[in-house]
Order: sequence, then structure tokens, then C-alpha cells
Amino acid sequence: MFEAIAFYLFAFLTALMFFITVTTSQALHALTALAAGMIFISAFFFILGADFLGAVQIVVYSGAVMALYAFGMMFFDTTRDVKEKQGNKYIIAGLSIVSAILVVLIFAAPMVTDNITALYPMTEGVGNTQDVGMVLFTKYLVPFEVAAVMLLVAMVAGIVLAGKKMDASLTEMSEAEIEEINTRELS
Amino acid sequence: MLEPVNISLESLNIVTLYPMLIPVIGALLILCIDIFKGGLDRTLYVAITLLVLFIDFQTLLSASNVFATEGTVVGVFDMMLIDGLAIISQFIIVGASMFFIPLALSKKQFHESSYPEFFAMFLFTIAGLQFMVATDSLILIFVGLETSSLAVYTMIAMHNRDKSFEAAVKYFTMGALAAGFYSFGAMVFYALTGSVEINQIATVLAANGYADMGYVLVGTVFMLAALGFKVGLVPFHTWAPDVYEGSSAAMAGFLSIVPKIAIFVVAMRLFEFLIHSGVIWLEIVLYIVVVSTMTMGNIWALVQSDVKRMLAYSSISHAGFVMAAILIGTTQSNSALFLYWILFAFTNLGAFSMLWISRQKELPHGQTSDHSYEKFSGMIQTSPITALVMGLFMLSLAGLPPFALFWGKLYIMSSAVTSGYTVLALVMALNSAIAGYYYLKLIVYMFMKDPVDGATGASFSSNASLALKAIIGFAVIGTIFAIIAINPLLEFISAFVYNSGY
Amino acid sequence: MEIYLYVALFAPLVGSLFAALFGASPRTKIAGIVPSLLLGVSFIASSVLLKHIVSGGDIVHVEMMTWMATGDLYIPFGFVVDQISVTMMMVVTLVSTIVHVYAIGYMDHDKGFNRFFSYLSAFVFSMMILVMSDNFAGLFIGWEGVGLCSWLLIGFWYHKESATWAANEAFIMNRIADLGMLIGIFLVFWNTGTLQYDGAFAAMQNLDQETLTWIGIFLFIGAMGKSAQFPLHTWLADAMEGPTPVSALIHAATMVTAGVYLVVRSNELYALIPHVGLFIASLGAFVAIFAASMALVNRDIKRVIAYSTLSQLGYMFAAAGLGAYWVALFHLMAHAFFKALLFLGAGNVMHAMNSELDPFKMGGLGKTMKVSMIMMTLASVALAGIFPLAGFFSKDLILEVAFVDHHFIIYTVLLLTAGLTAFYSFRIIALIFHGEDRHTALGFHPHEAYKFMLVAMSPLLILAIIAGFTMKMPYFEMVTQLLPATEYHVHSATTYWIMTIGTQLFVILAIFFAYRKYMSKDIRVPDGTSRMENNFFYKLLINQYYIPHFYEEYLVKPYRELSTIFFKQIDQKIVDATVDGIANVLLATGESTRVVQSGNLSTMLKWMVAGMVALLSLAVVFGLAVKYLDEIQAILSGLGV
Amino acid sequence: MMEIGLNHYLVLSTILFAIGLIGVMKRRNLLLLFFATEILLNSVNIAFAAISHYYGDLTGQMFAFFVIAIAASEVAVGLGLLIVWHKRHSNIDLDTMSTMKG
Amino acid sequence: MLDNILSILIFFPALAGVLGFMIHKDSMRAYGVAVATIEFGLALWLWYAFDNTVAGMQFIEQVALIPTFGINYIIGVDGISLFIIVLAAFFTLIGIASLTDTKNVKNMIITLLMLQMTMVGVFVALDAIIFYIFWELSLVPMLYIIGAWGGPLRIYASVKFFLYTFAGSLVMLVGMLFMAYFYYQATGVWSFAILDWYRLILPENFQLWLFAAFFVGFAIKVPMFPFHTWLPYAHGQAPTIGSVILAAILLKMGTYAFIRFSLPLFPDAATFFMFPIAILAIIMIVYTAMVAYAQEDVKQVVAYSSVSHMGVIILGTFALNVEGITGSIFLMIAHGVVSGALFLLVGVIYDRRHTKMMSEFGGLAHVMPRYATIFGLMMMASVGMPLTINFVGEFLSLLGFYQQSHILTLLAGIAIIVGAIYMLAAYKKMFFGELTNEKNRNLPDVSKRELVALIPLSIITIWLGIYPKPILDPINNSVESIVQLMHDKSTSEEAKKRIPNLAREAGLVTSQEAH
Repeated sequence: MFEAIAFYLFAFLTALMFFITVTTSQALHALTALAAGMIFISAFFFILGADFLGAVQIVVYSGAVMALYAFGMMFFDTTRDVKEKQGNKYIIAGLSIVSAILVVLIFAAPMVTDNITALYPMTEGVGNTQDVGMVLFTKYLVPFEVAAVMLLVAMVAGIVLAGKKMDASLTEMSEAEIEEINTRELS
Repeated sequence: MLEPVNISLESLNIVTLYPMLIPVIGALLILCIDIFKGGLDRTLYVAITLLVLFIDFQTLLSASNVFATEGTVVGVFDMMLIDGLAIISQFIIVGASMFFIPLALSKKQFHESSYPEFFAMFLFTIAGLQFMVATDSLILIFVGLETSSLAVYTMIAMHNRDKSFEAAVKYFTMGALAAGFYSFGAMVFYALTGSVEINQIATVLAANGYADMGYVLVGTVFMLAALGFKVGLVPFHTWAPDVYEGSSAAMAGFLSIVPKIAIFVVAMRLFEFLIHSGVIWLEIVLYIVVVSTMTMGNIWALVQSDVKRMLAYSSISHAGFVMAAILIGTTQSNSALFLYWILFAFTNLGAFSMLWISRQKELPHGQTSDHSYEKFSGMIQTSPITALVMGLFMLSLAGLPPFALFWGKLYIMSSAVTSGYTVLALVMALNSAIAGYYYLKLIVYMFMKDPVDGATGASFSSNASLALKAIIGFAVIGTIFAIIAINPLLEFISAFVYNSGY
Repeated sequence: MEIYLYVALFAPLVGSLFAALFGASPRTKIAGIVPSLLLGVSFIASSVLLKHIVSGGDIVHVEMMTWMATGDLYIPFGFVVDQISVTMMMVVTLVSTIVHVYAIGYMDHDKGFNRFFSYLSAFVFSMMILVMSDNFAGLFIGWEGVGLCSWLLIGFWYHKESATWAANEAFIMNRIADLGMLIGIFLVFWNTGTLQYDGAFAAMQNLDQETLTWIGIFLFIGAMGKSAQFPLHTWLADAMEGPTPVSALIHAATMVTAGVYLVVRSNELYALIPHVGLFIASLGAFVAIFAASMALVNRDIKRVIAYSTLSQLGYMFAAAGLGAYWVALFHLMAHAFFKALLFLGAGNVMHAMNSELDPFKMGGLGKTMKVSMIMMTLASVALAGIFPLAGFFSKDLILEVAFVDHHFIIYTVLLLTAGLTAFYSFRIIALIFHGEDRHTALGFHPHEAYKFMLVAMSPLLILAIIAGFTMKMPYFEMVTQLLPATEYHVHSATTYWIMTIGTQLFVILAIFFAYRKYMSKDIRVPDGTSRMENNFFYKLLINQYYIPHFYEEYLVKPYRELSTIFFKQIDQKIVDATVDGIANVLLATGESTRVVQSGNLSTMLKWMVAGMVALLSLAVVFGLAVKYLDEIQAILSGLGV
Repeated sequence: MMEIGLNHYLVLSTILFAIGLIGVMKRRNLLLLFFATEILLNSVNIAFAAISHYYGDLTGQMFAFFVIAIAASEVAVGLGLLIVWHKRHSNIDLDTMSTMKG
Repeated sequence: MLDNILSILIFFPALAGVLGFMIHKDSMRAYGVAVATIEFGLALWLWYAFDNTVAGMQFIEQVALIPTFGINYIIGVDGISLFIIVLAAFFTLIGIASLTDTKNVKNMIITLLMLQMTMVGVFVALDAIIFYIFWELSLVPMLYIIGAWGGPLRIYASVKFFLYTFAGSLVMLVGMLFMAYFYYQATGVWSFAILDWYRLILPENFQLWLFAAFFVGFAIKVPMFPFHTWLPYAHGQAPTIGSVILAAILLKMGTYAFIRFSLPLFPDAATFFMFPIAILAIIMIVYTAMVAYAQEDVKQVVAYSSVSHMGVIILGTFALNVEGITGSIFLMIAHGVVSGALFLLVGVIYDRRHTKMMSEFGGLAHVMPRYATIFGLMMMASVGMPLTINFVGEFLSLLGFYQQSHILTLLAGIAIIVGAIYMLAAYKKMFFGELTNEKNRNLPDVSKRELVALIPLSIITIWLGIYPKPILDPINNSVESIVQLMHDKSTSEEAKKRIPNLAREAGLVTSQEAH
């Protein structure tokens, strides 16, 4: 009972928040709504017993990602109203609603899930975090490491793109100008 | 309390990780070098990258020996999967990259190649792609895909001019959408089978006889959209022309070859069992998508006024051609896919390199893009050898025998014929004919028109350095004498594909 | 004997090539003399062969070399000299030798003198191949060869529009017939397995009537073209644009008789299909009177003679069609002599009158051109068939044949034609040589032709006079060794004499009438005002029954227009436009759909979502279809699908 | 209705995904557009966690974990790109990015 | 040396062409003539060494290329292909020798040498893929020749030529793949070798489809109505040398391929499609002849006349008997010589006046008598005058088809009438009449260089018209073996009836039939 109430409550809240995110013309509202939505999602995770995931969700999203976006907003000076020319709203609404209805239609049907055996079952009496750690560092060790590489890539990318290196474009300079810069740096 | 897990190193089969580890280590090495001593010349990094790739290639060779003797190898908690497909596609990925990276040694300096991060990114991309092809797990595929994609977005943007930013942003945003599709699709399969490993998915689905057809279809739709985006299937192709135009010619060439083969392998793994298990819907939809990709790609290429953009659309069309091999789904067609892609790699490498060497920093008067057709007017008179080489690549792309790509087309069409896809084979044939027009258009400009006033041959090779010329020479040889290599290639590929069970 | 055969055959070729050597050089007499001499040689060789044949020697048959051999087909260059071909050879070489010599004088002032002799000798060579070949294919070579030479010679004065037009007309008209001939040859080959005369005719004895009829008809179509039978006759009159020696040789004596020769040569075939023979005879009779009627009013000497030739060819076909092959051949020979003579005489007149051809503008030329007058008059007498000249023995024989075979309609037609022939022949004789001098007023100063030209003509004159009574019986003896030896005698002597004398009287009456009408003093150059000229029949005849007009309006023009329509409308607007259309549709599709790539990121994202939704919809439709497969099938089967 | 099953979560996930799609298609401001892509990934995460829960299998959580990592890296790269663009054009409106088309 | 003379014939010009890049511009023509002469000498040597009595393939060479997929380099020559090869070498020689002053003469000669490689390659290939390679490759030099040296519409014409043919041949390629697949199914081995395919007996419905696939490729190349519209443009825009080689050799690829592929591989389908194709051929003959009559450009007249003559060749081919097929092969050579010469002749006047409009001429016989004479000779050959080369072929083709259908042959025979109409009309417009156009007053007659090309062609025209035996014999032998093969392979009653059985006629039972 509690579960159902919680589900419907958070479902409503999440949907509302996300809806605000995609519709509001205030960037700040959008950001706030998004952050709130993220938090509500973590609630689902806790409901579903994925404590570790919930924590990660809050830390990563509400912490890191939101902070990044907030900085971005300040940088881009989008705290004012965002003016957006709108195209054909019917296309947007139509496409989304149709896709949603189609998928929902199918998902509403019960699944034949008789013979599904959990490959990496949750262990009774063990905390979710431990459980996750076990799987993560055995089976999912490689993806985990690759994810690390990916984060490294993202970091390098962020540094390169946002850093000073991109200020002067060698691509658009003539060879003589590049030479000049090089010699200046050397001297 | 959880039991501690004891795992012996042997059982991990770390060897399966070597080919991917090497580029990662190489990339880290480059980053480290840059930290300790900045301002080093790009030649150093090109050399290091090449060496790393070379070692990578060696490990692949030994992996292929392992495969030849022991068959499919799994390792690291069954996460890594080294089978024939993985090996061939990694050969293509690494081999093609080895030919693309020296393109950074152009005569003129461009932004991206002047910074070591670019080479690190390059190697990360390759590592990501290698992970994608060498696994069964949708998770690792996803992570590998994103690793390579993020690096690619950055590399595109590093060309550092408006068009390249525009291209990168477009690519990135659509890529994010595609990532959403991918995760949704993976979720559906997971919901269906309780697993994200393709093998397991196939087993479970087969066991319950595709009872939840609706779920399967939804999952397939999202997967098709995600993978279709990456290889540029219509209507998920819209990024391709803009991204190709925005990035440097060398990068565009790389994009047209290397990431796509990884996606093809994933698609092959994922769709093969679906097609063969009677999901007729997939067959029909794939048929429609393949035909419209081939045809529309061609039709849009017809009306382009920029050569690089034309090549982008033609790459879309070629991707459709190759996707047909997955649709057909026989050993012959899967082998044909790899054969086609190897030959396509040679030809496209050559074509994009030719554009690359003719790259000027300032646009000539009256031209709106880097490689407009007008730029190549009367090339035969001012720069005959360049014109001949370019013409050769165009003819090869058009599928004119005996140049490289013809053999790929031949084999794919043959596989279509063999499996009863006669109409598809005819569509392929007619599309090749349509494609002839736009390749010919460039030839017409080069060979049959007079040069624009004051144009000299120098502009066609203004960006040419010895390295680029060597690459082009290699591509030329590969394109002309492909016929000699077909037989060993075909034997090798067929054996590997067959032994992998595809 | 073979050596004579080769000499007779190839001497004209050598002559032609010799003259051709001077083709681009200025006029030189030697280019005319040498071919003439070589033709003389050919004539002598032919004479030797004739003597050989007449004296009962074997038929000379040689096979020079293989021409075509493939599959079952074997065609050699084979030549045969037998009673038929030797007759033709004699006629051809004799007339052509005379015409050559004559032409040396006639073409004296022409720029293309050398070229002329090259063509003329080439013609003789082709004609020799035609008559000497021992198979249908060889015949066809000659057949086409004479056509080519005829084209060259009619269009000899190529700067004249009318000449080139006439040349092309003749060539094309002949080609139409040649198609029939070719089909005939194919029929012969596929039914008999050979094209050799002896083999083919032997095999034909075993063929069914229908096949033979078809063979006969198609071969005769070929003959119709070459011999200018209705409806392919218009070219012959137009062919008079060529130099007069050409008209004498080709369009009177030799080439046009090739059709008769073909029928005679195929007598074994036509003997098997008498109904086709009757058709040939009927057509011949019709052409005889048809052509004669047109000759009545024509105001061009050469055309009148040409119509007369046409008419006489009709006679020959009438004879051949009725099975009297030797009679036809005999008339062919006799006709060659006097008709060539007539033409050459006309040539003299033309020469004298600066190529003026309208007899109404002449008159009284007999004073200055006595020899020519005598020659032409005698030739006309022979043509009219008055005893004892050649025409009497040959032409009247044809009348007898028709009478004896009880084809009285043909007989009547031919008899009438004989009268008409006499009338128009002497109409022009009268207009040219007698009556008032009308030419001086028009500024002509006529003169007699060169002596050697007249001398050259004299053998023809002699033959025209004596050929009948001296040669009829020996010829009959000789030629009937090969041809059916039917003698045509009216059984009742009374009937015979009534017929003969009646015919003679009728003819003489016609001559008399012609003289009376056209020697009168008030003959003026017609100017379209006289009552006669406005007469319906006159108009019909002078316009050649409106047949050329009909051809022009209903064949040539539509052909030209149809060609233009085919090119402009069908080829360009339909066939080519379809091809271009496909390309343009592709390009237009590209142009109109490239807006999809608007460059706007939002649009691109929408496309991606739209694609996904489309796939999803397909999935749902498909899923539902699978789910309700049974129901759908039931409904469909209920609908009868 | 009261018993919350897997389907409930899947439907919720789908609805959120659709909202994300609305944002992706509607937004012209790139920063806000990136928000929408975050929604897409998050909506899927709910489903993963739910499936994981109902099957008693950890794989779903793993997937969600990696999705979060991916989302985070994408933010870094995306913002980097926006910064570069913004430095030059002082806007992040995607309508200004249409120099390449056709 | 003789063992691989065919490979030498193929690759010698290619090698020479590559080396040609080194040659100085001024010496290029001499180089080209030298190379072409050597090549022609080699071709003559081939003819000399050719054994007339052998019906099958000679000088066979075989090198494995892609054995896994059954693609091998197999070449050989028989009576059918021998003379077209000699003709190709001959035309390249006189083409280069008579080349008038063109821009970029170096590129032109190299292109011609490359073209020669492909021409020889097509006719000696005994492997379908090798055949296809050369078949497609031949488009490229021709594309360049038309596109770079052609008239004002050259680009349109060359692209149309290329794409049209290219599209058709791709369909043909699908047919080839099917054929190889059927062979694979029957034997378990992939093979594209034509001689292997000959042994395959296919069910009739397969034959029909495959025949259709091959037909598309061949028909466009020939070109058959209604696929012919690229030809007038190609000819109209191409430079003289391009038209000459296109008409003389390239068009023959299509008709040759019919004999090499369609007939022996699909005898039943060939019988089935005989009448439809014959009707197309008749439309080609009569319709294009009428279109030719409506032309104002003399080159277009000759171009459309080519189509018309190709119709006769097709008709002869589909006579399916020895006479017809031999005739059609002979006519290929004949038409090559005659139309080649006619295009050269048109080139002569074009060089002088830079126009091809017949209305610009008239009375040329006055100022250019030699030219008029040679033109007249070739015109007469073109209309099929006996004792010229064309007649032999036309006669045999029509004769052959007459066995199959009387009425259709009668219709096809209209060729000799309509052919005469447009040719004579064109000749009259150009050469006869008064010299009206002052510009033509001082035209020089044919020069020595032009005669170098025209005289040999005139001699061949007459020589082979009078004595075709040296060519007919080898053709006949090879054709007989093909016809016999077709008869033995055919399965339907109709085909057995239509295709003659030579062995029975000769009273022999070959070992093939004994099986």
C-alpha cells in the first residue's frame, strides 16, 4: 500500500518536474525542476532497493551534473527568459504522444517472464552496496574501467574545448602566422 | 556476508583484453608526455600513435592465431568475447586507423593535429570501438560506443572553426538522443530476458518462443534507431553530411570507415538471431530501411555541389548497401560485409585523402565550401596525375571493375542472389548505376571542363606532404590491384566468419 | 572455251577500271577508245561462244571460286554459257560496243567523259555477270550491279537536280523490287537447298504448288522492278535524264530486259505454275497498252521512246507469261536492236538541237539530218512490226502466241497496242523530221552527227532490218535446245493470213494517220490553250495517269513526314524523353527532398524521432497483425482474396 | 492497481521518456536541450532499477550505473562544445547553427 | 611467345599507354602509331597462327584469380572473336594514324591505347567476370574521348552514354551472379568460366529470367530499340576517332555477347524470345532508318544507320542457325569497316568546314571528287551492294532468319529499301547539285593522311565483299559448334525444332549427344 502511494506520488512529481523542465521558458526553473526530478527518481531507486544507485543518482546528478549546468547557465547568461522560436507544436506533441502511446500499449501487456533466471542475483542479507560492488568488480570490471577511460576522455575533452587551446584557430590562420606564433613561444 | 571471490588470473584470460589495452596505454602515454614536455611536434605523436597501433595490430595477429586454433575465446568474466567477427573488425579498425593517422602530417598545420590531445583521443576512440566489437554485453558496447563517440565529437570540434563546432554540436546532440534510444532498447531486452548479453538474450527468447513479440519489436525498434543513427541509415542519417562537411577531410574519411564497422558488428550480433528466428517484421523493416538508405543517399548525393558532402551522402548509400548484408544474414553475406568494408576503406581513404591534400586554408574566390566541384574544374590540364588518381577513386567508388569496391559489390550482390533476395540485388545494381552519376560528375569536372581562370595545379596538392602522398599511393595500389588480394582476404574472412557461427 | 568466257566477262571490267584511272584527269579520248575496243573484244569472244553453242557444242560452265559458304549454303562465282545466256551476251556486247563508240562522239564535249566510260563499261560488266551467272546469287550481284551503274549514269550530270532525283528514284524503286527478288532467293534456298539454277530447278519439280507460286511471285516482283512493270514503272521515264547513250544501252536494250531474262531463265519454274504465268502475261499486256497510251501525247522524244520500251517489255512478258519463252527472248533481241537504234537516232537529234527534247519545237529536220532520219524511220518501222523488218517477226509472233493459246483478250489488247505503237512512233518521226521548220525561229542550228557515230549505228540498222527473216529459224533451232520448243502456228491458213494482213493493214493505217495529223502545216508548239490539251484524257495521259503525282502525294510525302514525326515526336519526345525523364525524376526528387536536410538541428532531431515512431508504428501494426492473424485470414478468405 | 508491478514502472519510464523526447524536439536553446537528453537517460534508469528489483538481478542496476556515468561524461563534453561555440557567437541557440545544409 | 599472345595483345597497349606518359608531346603521335602498328602486327600474327579447322577455343590461358569464388583469368579466342580483335587493332592503328590536330594529343593517344586494351579484353575473355571487367572498363576511355574532345553537348552525351550502359550492365551482372549460383548449386563449385557454364542445362523458366537480365545489358550496348537514344548523342558529339571506334568495335560488344552468352547458355529462352526480339530488330531497322532520313546532320544519319544495321545483326543472331549467326558475325565486321569508314569520312568534311549540317554542303562532288568517290563507295557498301563487305553479312543474316519466319524477314528486308532512301538522300544533299555555298568553293580534296585510313578500308570493303571465305570459314566452324551445342542443350520441343541439329544432318552422332 505504502509502495503504491509512494509510486504514484513520485511518478506524478517526476513527470511534473520533467514536464516543467521541457516546457518552461525560465532556464532557472528548468534547472531547478530537473534537479528536483532527479531527486525524485532517486526516490524510486530507494523504493526499489537500489540504495547504491540512489546515492549515486543524488551525488552525480544533483551534485555534479547540476552544478555543471548551473555554472554553464551562468557562463551562457541564460538566467533570463529563454526566447525560443517554436516550430510546429503539433509535430512535436504528435510524435511524442504517439510514441508514448505505442510503447505504453505494449508495455501495459503482462510479460511472459516465467523462465527468467537472475544471472547476478541479489544476495539475501547483504547490503545493496556490497552486492553491487561484488558484481561491479568481477563481472563488470571491464566496463567499469572503460567507463573510467570514458570519464577521462570527457575530462580531457572538456579541458581542451573549454581551455585556452581553442582560442586561436590554427585552422584559420595562414602558415606564416602560425610560424610567427611558434617562434614567439620559443623565444 | 558475501563470500570472497577467488579467481585465478589464468581463468580471466587477460589476453582477450590486450588489443584494447594497448591503445589505452598509448593514449595515456601521449597525455603523460604532454604533461612532462609540452610543445612537441605532431610528428612525434603521429609516430607514437602509429607504433601503438602497430603493436595493437600485432596483438590482433596473435589473437587471430588463437582463434584459428582454439575458436572463440571469452575472458574477463565472460565480458570479453574474441571471435572471428571481433578479430576481423578490429583488424579493419586498427588497420584503417593506421592509414588515417598519418594524414595529420599535412603540409599545412591544422588545429587539431597540433595538439597531443588529438592523438590521445584518437587512440581512445579506437580502444572504445575495439571494446564494442569484442563483447557480447550491451553494457560494454554502450560504454565503448560512448567513449569513442565522445572522443570523436571532440576531435571534430578540435578542427576549430565554425563549421566544425556546428558539426560537433549537431553530432553530439543527436548522439545523445541516440544514446537514449540505445539505453531504452537495452532496457526492453533486459526486461524481456533478464540479461543484457546478446547470447543470453537470444537463448532466452528462443526458449520462450518469442512469446512477447510486442516487447521484442519495441526493443528492436529502439536498437535499430540507435545503431541506425551511428551508421547513418535513413532517416537517422541527417547528421552525416553536416558532420562530414564540418570536419576535416581526413577526419571525415575516418568517420566514414572506422566507427561504422564497429556498429555493423554489433548490428550483426544483435540482428542476426532476430532475423533468423522469424521476426519477419525486422526483415521487412530492415529491407525498407536498407533500400531507402541506398536510394535516398544516392538521390541526395546527386544534387550536392560540394564533393565532401557528396561523399558523405555516398557513404550513407554505401552503409545501406552493407546493411543489406546484415539483412541477408548468411555466412556469405556477412563475409561480404567485411570484404566490402575493407575495400571501401581503401577507396574512401584515397578519396578523402585526395580532398585533404587539396585543402586550402582560405576559400578561393567564389566558392562557398572547401571542396566544391568547381574547384576541380579542368584538373587534368593543370595537375594530371592528381586528376587521374582522383578519377580512379571515383570509379572505384562507383563500382567499376576491376577496382577495389567492385569486388565488394559483386560479393554482396552474389550473396543476395544466393539467398533469394533477387529484387534486392537488382535494387543494389540500379543504385550503383544512379551512384555512377555523381561520381561521374566529379570526373566530368576534372576531365572535361576547362580550369577556372588563373587556377594552377598547385592548389590541388597544396596540402600534400610526403606522408600524405605515400598514403595516397598506398590507396591507389590497393584500389587498382585489389583483385590480387581478394582471394586470400575472402578465404580468411569466410573462415573466420563461419567459425564464429555467423 | 572457258578462256573466251572469261574474256567476254572481264574485258568490260578491265575497260571500266582503265577509264577509272583517268577518272580525275581531264577529258582524254583514250579513256573512251580503250573501253570500246575491249568491249569489241568481249563481243568477239561472245561471238566465238555463240558459234560454239550454235554448232552444237557443250554448254560452257565454269566455277571460278567460292563466294560464300557457310552452313548448308554454298555460293560460288559460277558462270554458264548456254543458249539463253549466249543470246543475251550477244545482245549486250553488240549493243554496248556500238553505244560505246557512239558515245565517244556524243560525250565529246562533256567534262566527265572519262568517268562516263568507266561507268558505262562497269555497267556492261554487271550485265554480263547478270546473264552469265549460273546461280541466283550471282544473278543478284549483276542485278544490283546494273542498278548501281544505272544510278551512276542517270545521275551522271549530278549538278542537275532532276537527274539526281531521277537516279535516286530509279535506285529506290528497283530496291523495292529487289526485296522481292531477295525473298524469292531465300525461298529457293530454303526449299531446294541450293541456289544453282540446275539444282534448284531440278528440286522444284518436287515442291508443292503453293511454295512454287510464292517463289514465282517473288522472283517476278524482282523482274517487275528491273523491267519497270506497273506499278514500278515510273522510274523508267524519269531515267531519261541520263545521257542518251545510257538510255539506249541501259534503259532500252539491256538492263530493263533483265526481268524478261529472269523469267525466261526460270522457265522451268514458271512452267510448273501456269496461273502465275497467266498473271505475268496479263500484266504484260496491260503494261503494253498502258505505256503506249502515255506515249501518245508525250512531248519529250526520249520519254516517248521510253514508254515505247515499256510497252515492248509488256509484250515480252506477255509472251514469257504464256510460256513462249523463246519468243520473248527473240523479241528481246530484236527489240534491243531497233530500240537502241531509235535512241541513238534521238541522241543525234538532241545533239543537233542542243539537248532540246520537245518534237514540237523541231520539224523539218529531215533536210539537215538525212541519215538520222532514215535510221530512225526504219527503226520505227521495225518497231511498228511491218514486214519484213525485225519487229514483224518477233512482235507479231507474240500476237500469234496469244491467239493460238486462246487468250483473246490479251490478243486484242496487244493488237490495239500495235496500232498505238505505230501511231506514236510515227508521230514523233513526223514531228521531228517532216513538216514545217519550227526550230530556226527558236534559234537552233541543227547539224548531222559525226560520221563515225553514224557508222557505229549502222550495224544496228542492218540488224533491225534483217534480224527477223534471217535469224528467226536458226535462233529457234538453237534456243529450243534449252527452252520449250513450242511452235506457234495458227492452224487454219486462212485465219493466219487474215490475221497477218489485217494486223499489217491496221498498223499501216495508224502510221498513215500519224503522218496526216502531224505533218500538217499548222502544228504549233502547244501552249496549253488548245481544246485537246484541256481534254480529260489528254490530261490523264500527259500526267501519266497521275501515278507519279499519287506516289509523291501518298507515298513520298507521308514517308518524309512520318520520318520527321518518328524523329521529332517519337524518338526525341517519347523514347529519349523517357530516359531523360528517369534521370530528371531522380534529380528532381533529390532537389525537392534535400530540404529535409535543413541544417537545423531541431529538425534533424525531429527526423530521428519521426523515424523511430514510424518504425514503432510498423511494429505495432505488425504485432497486431500477427496476433490477429487467424481473424485476418478469415476475413480475407471471406472477401475472396 | 494497488499492487505495483513491473509494468507500472515500464509505463512510467516510457512516459518520462516521451517527455524527454518532447524536450529534445522542442528546445532551441542547446543547454535546455541537454536537459532533455538527461531526462531520456534518467527515465530509462528507473526501468532498469525496477526490472532489476523484480527479477532480483543486479544487471539492471549495473546498467543504470553506467548510464549515469555516461550521462555525466556527456555533460562535460556537451558543455565544452557549448563553451567553444558561445565564445565565438555569444549564443547557444541551435537556430544559428545552420550554415551547412542541403 | 605464342602461348600467351592473347595476354600480350591485351596488356601491351596498356603498358604502352602507361609508358606514354613519359613521351614528349611532339613525338606522341609517332609513338602511338608505332605501338598500334606493333599491336596490329601481333593481331595479324594471331590470325596467322590461328587454326582455321578448329571450332573451339584456341590460345587458352588460365590464371587463378579468386578461385574460392570461381573467378579466374581465362582467355581464349575462336572464329567468332578472332576477326573483331583484328579489326579493333586495325581501327586503333588507322585511328591514331589519321588523327588530325587535336588538343592534348598525348592524352588522346594514351586513352586510345587504354581503350584498345579493353576492346581486346572483352573479345577474348572466357570468364564472365573478366568479360565484365573489360566491358565496363571500356566505358571509361570512351567517356573521356567524348567528354573531352566532343562537341558542345559533349558532357551530356558522354554521361548519358556512360550511365545508360553502366545501368544496363549492372543488371547483367546480377544475371551473371545467378548463373554462377546455379552452377554452384549444380556442381558444388563456384565458377564464372563461360565454358563451364556452357555445360549447364537450365530449366526453361530460369533461362527466361536470366536471358532477360543479360538482355538488358547487351541490348543497351548494341543498342537496340528502344534503348538506342544514347547513341545519336554519343556519335553526334564524339570526335571523329571516338565515333569510329564506337561504331566499329564498341557496339559489337553487345552483339558479340549475345552470341557468346545468350544463345549457348539459354537456347530455350533464345527460342522463346526469338520473335519478340526479331520484332524489336525490325523496328530498329525500319524505324531508325526513317529517323535517319529525317536528320539534318550527316553524322546523325550515319549514327542512326548504325542502329539500323545493328538490327540486321540482331536478326541474324536470332536466326539460331548457322547461316544467320555466321552472317551476323560477318556483318559485325562489315559494319565495323563500313561505318568506321563513314565516320572517318564525315570527320574529313568536319575538319574542313567545322559543321556537319547537310544544308551547308551540296555539290561537293565538284570540288572533292576523290572524297565523293570514296564516300559513294562506302555508302553503297552501307546500303548493301553485292560484292561489298556488307552484302555478305546482310544476305546471310536475312537468309538465316528466313528459315524462322518468312513474314518477319520480309519486313526486315525493308532495310534494303529504307537504307537506300536515307543514304541516297544524304548523298544527294551533300554531293550533288550545284555548288551553292561559297565556303565550299575551295575545299581541298582528301589529303594523304586521310587516304592512309580510307584506302585500306576501301580495299577491305571490296576484297571481303568478293572473297569473304578467309573470314567466313573460321566463323562458320565456330558457329557450327555453338549451334550444335544449343541444339544439344535445348530442352523444349520448340527449341529442338527451331535450332538445327547439325550432327544428325551430317549423319554423325557426337560424343556429346551420346551422353
